[in-house]
Amino acid sequence: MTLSIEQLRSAYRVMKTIREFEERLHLEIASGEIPGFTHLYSGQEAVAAGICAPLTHDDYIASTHRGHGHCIAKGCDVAGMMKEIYGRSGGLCKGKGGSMHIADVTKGMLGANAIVGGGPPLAVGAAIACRNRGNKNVSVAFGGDGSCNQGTVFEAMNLAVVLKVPAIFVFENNGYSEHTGVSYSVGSGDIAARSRGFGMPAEKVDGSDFFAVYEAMQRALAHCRSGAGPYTIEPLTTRFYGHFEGDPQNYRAAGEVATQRETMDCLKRFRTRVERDQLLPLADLDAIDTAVLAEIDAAVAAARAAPLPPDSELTTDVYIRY
Amino acid sequence: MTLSIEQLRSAYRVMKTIREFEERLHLEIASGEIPGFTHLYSGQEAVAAGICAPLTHDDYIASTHRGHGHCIAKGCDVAGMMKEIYGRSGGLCKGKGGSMHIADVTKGMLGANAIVGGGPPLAVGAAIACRNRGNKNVSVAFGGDGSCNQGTVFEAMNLAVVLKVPAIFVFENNGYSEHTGVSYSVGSGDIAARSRGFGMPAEKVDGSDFFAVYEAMQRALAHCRSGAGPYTIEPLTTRFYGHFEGDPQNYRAAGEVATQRETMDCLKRFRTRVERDQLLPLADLDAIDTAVLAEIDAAVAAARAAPLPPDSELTTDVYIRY
Amino acid sequence: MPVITMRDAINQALHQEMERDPRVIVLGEDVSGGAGGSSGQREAAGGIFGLTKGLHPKYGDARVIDTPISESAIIGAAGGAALAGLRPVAEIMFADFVGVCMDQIYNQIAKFRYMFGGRTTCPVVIRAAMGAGMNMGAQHSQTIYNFMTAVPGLKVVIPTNPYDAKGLLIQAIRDDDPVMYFEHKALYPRKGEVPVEAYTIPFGEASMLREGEDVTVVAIGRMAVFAEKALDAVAKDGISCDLIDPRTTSPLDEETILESVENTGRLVIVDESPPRCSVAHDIAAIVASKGFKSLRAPIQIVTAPHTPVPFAPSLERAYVPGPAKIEAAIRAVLK
Amino acid sequence: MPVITMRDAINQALHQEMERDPRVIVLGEDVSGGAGGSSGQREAAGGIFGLTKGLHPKYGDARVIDTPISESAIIGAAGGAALAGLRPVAEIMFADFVGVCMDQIYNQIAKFRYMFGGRTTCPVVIRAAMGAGMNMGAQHSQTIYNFMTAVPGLKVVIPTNPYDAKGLLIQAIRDDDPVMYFEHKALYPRKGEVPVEAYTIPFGEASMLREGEDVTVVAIGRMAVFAEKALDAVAKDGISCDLIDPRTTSPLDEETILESVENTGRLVIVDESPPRCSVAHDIAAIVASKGFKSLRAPIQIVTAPHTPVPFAPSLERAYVPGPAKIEAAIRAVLK
Ligand SMILES: Cc1ncc(C[n+]2csc(CCOP(=O)(O)OP(=O)(O)O)c2C)c(N)n1
Ligand SMILES: Cc1ncc(C[n+]2csc(CCOP(=O)(O)OP(=O)(O)O)c2C)c(N)n1
Ligand SMILES: [Mg+2]
Ligand SMILES: [Mg+2]
Repeated sequence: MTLSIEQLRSAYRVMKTIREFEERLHLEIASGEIPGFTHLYSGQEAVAAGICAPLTHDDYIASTHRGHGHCIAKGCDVAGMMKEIYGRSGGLCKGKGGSMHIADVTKGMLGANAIVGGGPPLAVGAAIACRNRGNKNVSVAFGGDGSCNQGTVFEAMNLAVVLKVPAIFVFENNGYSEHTGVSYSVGSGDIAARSRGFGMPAEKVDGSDFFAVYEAMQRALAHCRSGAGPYTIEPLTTRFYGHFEGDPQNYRAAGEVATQRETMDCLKRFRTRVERDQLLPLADLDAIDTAVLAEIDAAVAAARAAPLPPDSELTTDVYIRY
Repeated sequence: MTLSIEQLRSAYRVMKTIREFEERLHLEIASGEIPGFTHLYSGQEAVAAGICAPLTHDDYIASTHRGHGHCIAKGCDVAGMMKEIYGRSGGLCKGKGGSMHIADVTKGMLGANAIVGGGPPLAVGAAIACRNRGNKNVSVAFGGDGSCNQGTVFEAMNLAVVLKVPAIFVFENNGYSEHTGVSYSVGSGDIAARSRGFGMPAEKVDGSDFFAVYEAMQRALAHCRSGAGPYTIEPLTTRFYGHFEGDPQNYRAAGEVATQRETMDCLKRFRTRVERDQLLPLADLDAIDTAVLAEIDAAVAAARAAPLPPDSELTTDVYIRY
Repeated sequence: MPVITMRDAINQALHQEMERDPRVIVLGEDVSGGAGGSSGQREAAGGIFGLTKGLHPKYGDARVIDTPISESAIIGAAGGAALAGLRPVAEIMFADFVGVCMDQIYNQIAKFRYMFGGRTTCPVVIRAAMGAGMNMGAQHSQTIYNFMTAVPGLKVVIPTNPYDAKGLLIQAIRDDDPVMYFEHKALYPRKGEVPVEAYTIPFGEASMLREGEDVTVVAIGRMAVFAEKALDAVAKDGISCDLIDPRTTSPLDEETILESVENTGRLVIVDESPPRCSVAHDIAAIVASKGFKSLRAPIQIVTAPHTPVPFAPSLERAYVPGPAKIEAAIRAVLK
Repeated sequence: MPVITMRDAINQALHQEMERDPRVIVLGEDVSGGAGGSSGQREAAGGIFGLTKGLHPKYGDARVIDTPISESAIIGAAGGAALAGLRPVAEIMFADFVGVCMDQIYNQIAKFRYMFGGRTTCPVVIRAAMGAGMNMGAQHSQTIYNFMTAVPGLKVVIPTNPYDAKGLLIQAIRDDDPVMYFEHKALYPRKGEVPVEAYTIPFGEASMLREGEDVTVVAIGRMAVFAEKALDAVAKDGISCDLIDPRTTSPLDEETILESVENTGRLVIVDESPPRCSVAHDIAAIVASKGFKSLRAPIQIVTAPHTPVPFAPSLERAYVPGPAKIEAAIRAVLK
């Protein structure tokens, strides 16, 4: 592996930013300040970070209902995201989208998506554009273990194989779709094998290990850029919170999350690895921790200070005439 | 194999009836007498016959746009079908359905379907009913090589595995979906393997050989009846005519159909096998040939003689009030 | 009579019908919940909004079926099970999701009876939570009952209170035609008197929530609740209105609407959907063609704007027609 | 000016736009055809109705994309490609098939611009063959433009002649919003004069096919053709009508309709769809609210019945509104 110091710092910063963004939202939601309902990405940070690390703004991602991590990893403005989640003016979507619809196409971020399975067909479309530009860029479809039972996702996979487009399907297997375990909802029990059935290489990877995800992504990129078509990565991961905020999670064994917070915390594991292999001075990580907390504080303060969108915004950004 | 003489006669009669039904339609359509557009099953008869031979009226099938063969094999009234295709009173659906919507639920025939991929979810639903009655009966989803790229079909397969219902997916691989070859439209090139990816056993079978299809169906039935869930059969077959009547078929190599009519004609192959293994006196087959021709003649005559449905039928069989 | 929420009224109807008729099954995502979970606890959910609570413990996996996220398979399976003799009640978690299973609804189950020449019926009920008002964004807040009202062969039910919710759901389950049953999320906690025993409310019979002289107000779904507030407001100025809740938009009780307009000569229609090809426009057209002679003023139509549902609380408030807009329309129609 | 069919006019528009703008791609089932076939011949189809003929030989696999039977992936891919800077023209072979890809149409591409705060557009054109009249049965004969007209964010085009077909399609491709472009199967062979060069027709401008005094007739799609016959018939009795073809139902040219009704005081609307939540009812509602003062008679609405499209020729003939029914409505509105 050949991650530069800058890349390592940046990877950690992305993961830490996601973590603190979500931890802070967890608190703010409990305080009742945030409208709607929100799905937190805590626990899965290494996936977004590892997949997006090698991408530029000319690469695309299509995201899910649990999209904050993908947005941050793909370079969306954190304050703009926070304002969006608060439903305020100055939000990335002017407050019209909300948590489940954050997008920034200028960054190659094609949108979170509140329809499970909505994103992968879109990602394949962007991959057609990449193919026609010579397979230098790629398009990533994020999805969960539950999402991959939606017919649209299978269609997208087959179409990507047929058209040999540089699409990377990332099925984040966090064990649950809402209140249902993956061993129930995926009949075969094996998401990656299903992708192989569609005719593309697929691998499972430790989704709490940034380095493992990053390496898998390197293999995926090499495959896609060679013009050989799509690739699947199935990161095995977990979510530290409920499906949405307020979920009592009685489908999970007592202590499951506590254990996973010990063993599957990508930040801890990154720090351990960095320390063991002396990749960076730990002080660098500490400095990032401090900077990130300040950034999140500032984002929340900016969101709170931002006004709600004026009623006049209701009928803009859409063709309207009647 | 343990097919009784009665079963053998019946199998041949089913195949011959389908063949003559379709050959006759081919002529009648050319003469302009039949409204709409029609997809002929000629060439695939052994599939419908082999799959449906062991089924009773308490077993279910969901069919496709190319449904005449399935209907006949499942015991639909041939004269009623013919009237339906002519759009006449007395048709199985009173003339309201047409070729692509022939159904007879009393026979366990849940309908031809003009939406590619429409049938398999329905078949899984009927399989739930079968499961709840103890897995004695089964439910068959027919589909083509093209249909199995429709998301609904994948969803149906996964759901059947999850619920462990006695559903049998029969993907009749006749090499083409409309003007496109299966090697293009199925990215992996392997339909049966895709089913395996979903977690069910799947086998390819010679779809021009009644005996081979029948035996595969026995294995599928044993699997389903044991409560182990769904099964896939992929019969390799061909269609002797175009996608619909009028298709110039310039996507097929010159002579392809002529060769296949020699090598892949299930009637010829059945007759050869019967002769070789002395399963039946050939005179029995000849007698069936004669009887079938008479039956088709009678069906066409009845259809021609039947009146068009009266306008008063337009607004019956549907809730209507405004 | 016990006073219960609309949520409980719907749950009660499901319990009573499953008890009465062993052919009734329930299927959908997390209608029980907990399958495959590490705690081993089933019925971790009982429906994401709690509507199917208590069913799985009583009727088990055979009749209360958790599914993967595969709406086409859910609706198709419901349709196939219905053809095979069961009476499925399928849940689409949010009505907005009909987009991923529309074919099974509109081309399959809605058409079987007619396409098959009346020789079969397809008694499926599809329950779906709908509506704006809780900042769920553009893909979780729509009403979309106009799509369904447009489809021949489907019946469309929109209850606005616990009593109607129970009686209409039991009717839906016993009905031989497929029924779309829309539950407004904001009305789940709404309370009202509900008889303990099972009862049905026939489809196509509007409910006259208020009687008056001056204006006919037709309000769909949650709009009926807001219309009551508007009626209270104008009552202070001596304006009295008929307030009609159609309860089912297909079949639609045209007679009640037309009769009322005959008396009042003035019509206000209130609908949470965007205007184009809405149920509001549909009813307006029916009156403009069949009740034209009664009309003494332009029909006032109050709908959401022709936009997706915005997320921001300020914008969503401006989006959903509220009592003030309804009141303004009532005053306008009297001008 | 050359006289060509509507089929050729559409084909010409596709050729000219692909030539002009390298970002334009075409995708769908058998838009070329022949991929994977044993003869090796590509463009075995050029679209099942021949609308995309000649494109694949010129622009190849990169820009003329045959797809498996996966409509959700087709529309989704078109949407994603549009976000990534292309201008896709997707083909849904029969409009009826929107059921299997409705989500991508109504929740995704239609909503992006608004949901994303106007920071992106999604310039997708979806072409689809629609309509009854050739005995294709209930799942291959629907119009369904009312579903699409109902969706904020989508534009809806329904050409009725070759000239409009070409100009509206070019406008659709150049438009930054997603456009549903409906082609009536029965109109493909319809002939008319079409300029050789590229031109656009703005959306939201109805075309006044005839001008008259007594009645305003608004006719959608193929109904405009039948309405001309009806107008010929009543002309013999000295009845003269405005005949308005809206050309686009979203945006809808309300002004032209309202102005005409102001002159005539009488309105007949003709629509091939079933009545409930139809475009016919939609237009009637608009006039009943905004043009009520002009109306001197009940609006006459001519639609198909509230049934699926029947297969039998006799029944389908009775289903589709024809010149006789339109004529009767014109006479009735004058009573
Ligand atoms: C079409 C559709 N069906 C159902 C839902 C409701 N829903 C939202 S998230 C979710 C579970 C998704 O599970 P998974 O894909 O594993 O993602 P995770 O939540 O674990 O990140 C469901 C059922 C939806 N949004 N869209
Ligand atoms: C949803 C949908 N998309 C497209 C079509 C048009 N269509 C009808 S049959 C067909 C090809 C089907 O191919 P296959 O499944 O192999 O069946 P075969 O015709 O070979 O029997 C297509 C594309 C359709 N009827 N429904
Ligand atoms: Mg998950
Ligand atoms: Mg085929």
